Amino acid sequence: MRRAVLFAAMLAVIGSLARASDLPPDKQRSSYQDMAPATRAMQDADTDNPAMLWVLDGEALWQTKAGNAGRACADCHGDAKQSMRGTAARHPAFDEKLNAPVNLEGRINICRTEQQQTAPLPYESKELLALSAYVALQSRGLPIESRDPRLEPAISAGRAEFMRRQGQLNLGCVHCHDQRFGEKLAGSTIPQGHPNGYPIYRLEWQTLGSLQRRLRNCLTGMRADNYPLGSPELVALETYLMRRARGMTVESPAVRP
Amino acid sequence: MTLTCKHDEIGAPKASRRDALRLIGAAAVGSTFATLRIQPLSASPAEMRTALERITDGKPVTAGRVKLEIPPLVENGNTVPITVTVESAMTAADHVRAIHVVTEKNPQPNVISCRLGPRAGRAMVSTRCRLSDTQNVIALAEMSDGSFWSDSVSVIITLGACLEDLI
Amino acid sequence: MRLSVIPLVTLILSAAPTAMAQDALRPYTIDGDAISTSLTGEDGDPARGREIVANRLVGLCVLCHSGPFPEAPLQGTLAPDLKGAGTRWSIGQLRLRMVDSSRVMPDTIMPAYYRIDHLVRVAPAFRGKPVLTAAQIEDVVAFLATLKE
Amino acid sequence: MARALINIPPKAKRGEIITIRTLISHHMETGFRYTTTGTQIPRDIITTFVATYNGEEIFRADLFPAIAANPFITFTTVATESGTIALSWSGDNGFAATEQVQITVE
Repeated sequence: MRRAVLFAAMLAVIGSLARASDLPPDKQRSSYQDMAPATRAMQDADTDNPAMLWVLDGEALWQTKAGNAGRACADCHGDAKQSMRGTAARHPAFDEKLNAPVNLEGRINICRTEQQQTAPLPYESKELLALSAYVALQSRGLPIESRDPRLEPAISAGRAEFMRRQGQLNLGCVHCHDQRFGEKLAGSTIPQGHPNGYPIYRLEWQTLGSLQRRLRNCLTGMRADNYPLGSPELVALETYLMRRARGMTVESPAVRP
Repeated sequence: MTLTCKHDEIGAPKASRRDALRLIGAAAVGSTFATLRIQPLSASPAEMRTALERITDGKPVTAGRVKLEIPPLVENGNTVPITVTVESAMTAADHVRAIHVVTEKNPQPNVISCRLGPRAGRAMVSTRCRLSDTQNVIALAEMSDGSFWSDSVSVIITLGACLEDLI
Repeated sequence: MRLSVIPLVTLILSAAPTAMAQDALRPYTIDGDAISTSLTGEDGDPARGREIVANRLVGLCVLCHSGPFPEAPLQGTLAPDLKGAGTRWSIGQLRLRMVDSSRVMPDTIMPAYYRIDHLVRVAPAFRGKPVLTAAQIEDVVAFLATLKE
Repeated sequence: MARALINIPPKAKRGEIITIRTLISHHMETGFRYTTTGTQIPRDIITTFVATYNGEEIFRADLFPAIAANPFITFTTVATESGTIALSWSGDNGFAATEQVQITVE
């Protein structure tokens, strides 16, 4: 057992060394640091952050019994403040049954279908955003983790997606977010594109949204064929982004322009 | 500090999810009123003047005593923080009666009109507004003596470069 | 139901016709680092070209480039300033850089404005279409050639 | 379902100027927008916000479509006596929401 852990740790170290050329951890920068003072202020105070309206909904949903099982999240998990601490910081996480990584929204829906025995919540629905915001809040201030060696295939796939040119404009994520962050795309400062604040209250959207919604924005901008919400490609991209952001502080639910 | 929450039923018919997403897409073209490019509609500076005259009833407005705080370069016109403060003793005899905010190019010039009085202690209001374009924003204060004072700020709106697809 | 906002807006905002999928690209010949002959056989209109360049939803140029066209606010800093482009490059050189800048700079992030092959996962609304039509490219080239200083 | 976030200090000294911060969930549909098929989306906004302190009105605001979704309003009042500060929002399509917060003034 101890040897297995050691081996896993070695794999993780090798993995991180192999990717040292991508975005070195000492260059990591949360887009919070590039936001206008007024936008930061909106994130800094919970009573100013509109995302907290969804957190309140999520907190209520956590206690609400649902499905044929008649169970609430709290019936299995108890107080989210303890049980969900760090959960969002290590998702997407590897799911043994599916033999694939599952993001936070996917994890919530697995609980819904298997434990509560009810229908999964649609992506970007108020309920799913509310629950993911509430769960993600419990990781606020914690460092992003990406250690599970079983995630490596998804990380590689996500990395390939990040690097490859696509769409009519023939751009890769890498061109803006690894190579040109800090520059201006029209009037906007290009961020490094980290997943450390999701779900985010985006001023442009005037609502809360998931990382996958944001990824789809970029793909649309590149005039690329979009991946459906919840698709394995987007989960792989999320898994890579979490590896790329490892060690960064979770800000969820963050405010972004 | 208290943090309260409550449920209330909205009597409004809910827009279908598809409609909602269409809106999102439309909004993401650059600003809240982006679809106005398709159906052109925006207030002109003349309409703003009319809106101001309606508020002041034609009384003169003097620049001063009012401070309108808006970041000069706004990251997104859909949610723009604004704060208006007015120099006033806020006593029964001398106070601010109302604070108004109007814009030059939004489809409708009015943003907010607040009524306050000596019980406010200080003449200060903050909110978040939508600005359809780079433009002037004017804050207007009506004093208890019937005089009007104002401040004006020119705001540059950054437009999102990446558009959002519809689902 | 997967309507995209972009083609709609592009259609509405662009005065010039949008390339249709059935239009095959017009053939052109590359001489060195230039395309010396007009793609349409005619000279472009610099005034129309200026409108395309300044319109962030049509030409896209100002997303990355800055330049001496103050009517386009909030210009990008990802690519060289277009000021003096007409002095630095000949019309033929500008034309090739618009048509497919990767011919002269393989690692460029500038999209090929008149190429439909060797692209991956293009959104259905844009599939088989160049970013700009031949006529639009000639207009842009004619405008860029006027940027002498 | 509308949710509100309200920030009022639970205790204040008599005569102290306190800041009241409010945030309520509402999409604030402007009425100026159209769907991609050209249908106008009807206006659905909060039009009025009223604050009372032990029944007496202390602040009122008329909101227009230019107020961003999930309206945020901050204002001040003098803490005069212990009691209830009530905040209410009303608007199109019969929208109505009320919140009450107790304050102790010493």
